[in-house]
Amino acid sequence: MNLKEIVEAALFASPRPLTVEDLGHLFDDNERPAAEALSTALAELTRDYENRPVQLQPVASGYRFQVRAAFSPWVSRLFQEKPARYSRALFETLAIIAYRQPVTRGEIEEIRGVTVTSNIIRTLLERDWVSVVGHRELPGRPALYATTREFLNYFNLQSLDQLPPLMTFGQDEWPVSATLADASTVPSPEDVG
Amino acid sequence: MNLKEIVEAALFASPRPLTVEDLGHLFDDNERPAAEALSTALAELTRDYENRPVQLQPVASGYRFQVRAAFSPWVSRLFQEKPARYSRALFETLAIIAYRQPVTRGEIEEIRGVTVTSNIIRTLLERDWVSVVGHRELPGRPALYATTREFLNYFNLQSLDQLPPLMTFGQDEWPVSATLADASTVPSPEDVG
Amino acid sequence: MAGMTQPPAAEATPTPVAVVNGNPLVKLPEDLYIPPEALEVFLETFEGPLDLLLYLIRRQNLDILDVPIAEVTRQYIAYIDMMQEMKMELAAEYLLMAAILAEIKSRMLLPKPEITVDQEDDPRAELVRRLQEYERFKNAAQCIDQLPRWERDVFGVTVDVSRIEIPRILPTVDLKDVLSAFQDVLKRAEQVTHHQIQREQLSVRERMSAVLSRLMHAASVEFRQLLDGREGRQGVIVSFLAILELARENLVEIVQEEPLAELLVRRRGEGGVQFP
Repeated sequence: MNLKEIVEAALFASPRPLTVEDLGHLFDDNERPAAEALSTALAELTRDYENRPVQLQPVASGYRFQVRAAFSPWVSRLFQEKPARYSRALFETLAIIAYRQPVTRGEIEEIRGVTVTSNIIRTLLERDWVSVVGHRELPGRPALYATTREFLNYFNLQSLDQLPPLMTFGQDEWPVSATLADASTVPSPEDVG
Repeated sequence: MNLKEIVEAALFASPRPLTVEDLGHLFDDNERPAAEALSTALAELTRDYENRPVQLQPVASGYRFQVRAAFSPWVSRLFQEKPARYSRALFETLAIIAYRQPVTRGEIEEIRGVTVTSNIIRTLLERDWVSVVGHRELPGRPALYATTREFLNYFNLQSLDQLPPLMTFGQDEWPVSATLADASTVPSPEDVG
Repeated sequence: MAGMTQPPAAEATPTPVAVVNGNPLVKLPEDLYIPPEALEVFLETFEGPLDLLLYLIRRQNLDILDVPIAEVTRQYIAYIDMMQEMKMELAAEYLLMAAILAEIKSRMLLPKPEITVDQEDDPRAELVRRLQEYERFKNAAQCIDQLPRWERDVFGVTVDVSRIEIPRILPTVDLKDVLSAFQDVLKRAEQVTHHQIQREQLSVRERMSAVLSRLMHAASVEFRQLLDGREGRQGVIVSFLAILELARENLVEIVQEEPLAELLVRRRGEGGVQFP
C-alpha cells in the first residue's frame, strides 16, 4: 500500500475535491508525508488517468476524479429524469395561439380569463411550436405569437385547416380522426414566408 | 470509445450499483450491445481493477466500484461521522433472520433464549436490512421477517448463498478464513441496538 | 474469536467454593473469572442464559454433548446468586434457566429405568439441542459482523459528473389534449363573456402569421410577391384575405409610394416608417 494508492483511494472515496493539505490529514502526525510527496503522487495519478474514462481534475477547491465529457451520450442516461407533463394551461395557450394567431399574450389572457405565465410562453417558444411573428403597435409593443411549421410537423398536420373547425365545439367528442382524415384542399403555406 | 470504457465511465458515475440490464439502457435500442458483451466487459474490468485501490464488486443490486477495505484506515478519516456500532444482540437477531427467514420474533426469541427488544427490530427495519414479508397465521398474526437486498448490498454480498455456512454440529472451530480475520468482535456497552 | 467473552485470567480448575450465602464482594469464587468491576457489564456481556451456559461449558472445554450437569448448574447458580446479591436486575430468562437446570439435575439423579439409555431419554437432550442451535447463530452473527461493511470497511466512489451533459427529455403531447383544453376555454368563454368566437378559416389566420413572419426580415414586401400563383386560385384568395385582415387589425399597411408604383405591404411600427 503505497502513498499513491492511498491518495487514489481517498480521491475516489471523497464526495468533495481534496487539497494536498486534506490528503495530509489522512495520516497520523508522525506518518504524514511531505507536501511534495503528495504533489508528486497527484502528478503521477494525473498522468496515469490521462487516457481513461475518468480523469483527475484540479479545480479551485482541490483535486477530484471526473468522468470525461466525451461519455455524456451514455452516462447522461443514468441521470435523465422522466419528462414532466405539461399543464392544461399550456395546452389552452397553445390552442388559442393556433386558432387565433397572430395573437398577443394579453389577448390570450382575455380569452382564457386567467394569466398566462412567462413559463408557458417560454416552453412553447423552446419547443419551437410558436414563434414571434411581429409586434402589435400598442404600448409595450406586445409580441404577436403564431404557430410554426414545427408545430404542424409535431402534431402530424399538413396545415392548420386540419384542426377541427370552431363550429364543432360544443360537441362532447372531438371528431379528431375524421378531421385529420379529411385532407384539406387548401395549399400549405410553404412557399410563403 | 469502446464498450468497456463506456461501462467503466457509467459505473464510476453512478451513485448506485448497475446491473447488466441497466448498462444496456445506456444505449439506444438499435445500438444496444448484447448482454454477453456487457458481461464480458464487466469481467475484464473486474480483472483490470484486481490490484487497484478501487475494485469492481458485484452485489445484490448490480455492480459497483468501491474503495477496498484495506484503505479504510485512511479513507475513513474523510468522514466525520463514525459508522454506527451495533450490539451482539442485534447481530444475533440479524443472523437468525438471515439464515432462518422468513421468521417471527417469537421464533428468534426461542433460539436466542432471551427477549428480542423492539429497539433491535426497529433498528433493523430502519436500516432496511430486514423487512416484514408476511404474517404467520397464529394468534396475533406475528410478522414474518426476512432480509432485504439492501442487507446484501451493505454486507458486500450478491446473494444469501454467499453468507458463511452455518456451523454444523460437532464442529468446534469456525472456518475463520472465510471471513475477514482482523475485525474485533468484543462487544462494547455503548453499542447500538 | 473463541475468546470473545473470556477475560485474560489464567486457567484454574474449578474449586468447590460456595458463595451463595457468603459475602460475594469479598469472597468471589475464583472460577467465575469476572472481576468485581466487570459485574456491572455482566448483563451486557452475556446475551442471555444460553450464552452464559455456553460460556461456562466452553471455558472449561467440556463436551457439550456430555455436559456435567451438576457442575455446570452449580456454577450457573453461583453467577445468578451473585447478581441477585448485588441487587442487579436480572432478566426472568436467567431464573427460568436456573429452574430448568435444577430440574435436569434432579432427573439425572433418579435411578435410570433401563440400562441402555436412549439419547432422547437423556434429560439433558433438549438443553443440549438448544445450546447447539444457539451457538450456531452466535457464531453466524460474528461472521456477519466481520463481513466487509459499506461505509465502514469499503467505501463508495464519488466521481464528479459535472462535465456530463444531460439532454432534457421533453414531454410528448397528444393533439387531443390540446384540443380538449381549447374546448374548455371556449365553454368558459361562452359562460362569462360576450366573446364571439365564430368560425374562421384557419388557413387565413395561418397565412396572416406567415406574412407577418416574412415581414420580420424585410420591412416591406411587394404585394404581388405575397400572392403566389402556383398555389392556385384558392391559395391566392387565402393570402389576399390574410393581408386584408392584417391591415384591418392594423398589423400591416398597404402603401403605394407613387402612382402606378408597386403596391407594398409594410409592417407597422418603427421599421416600417423608416422604409425609404
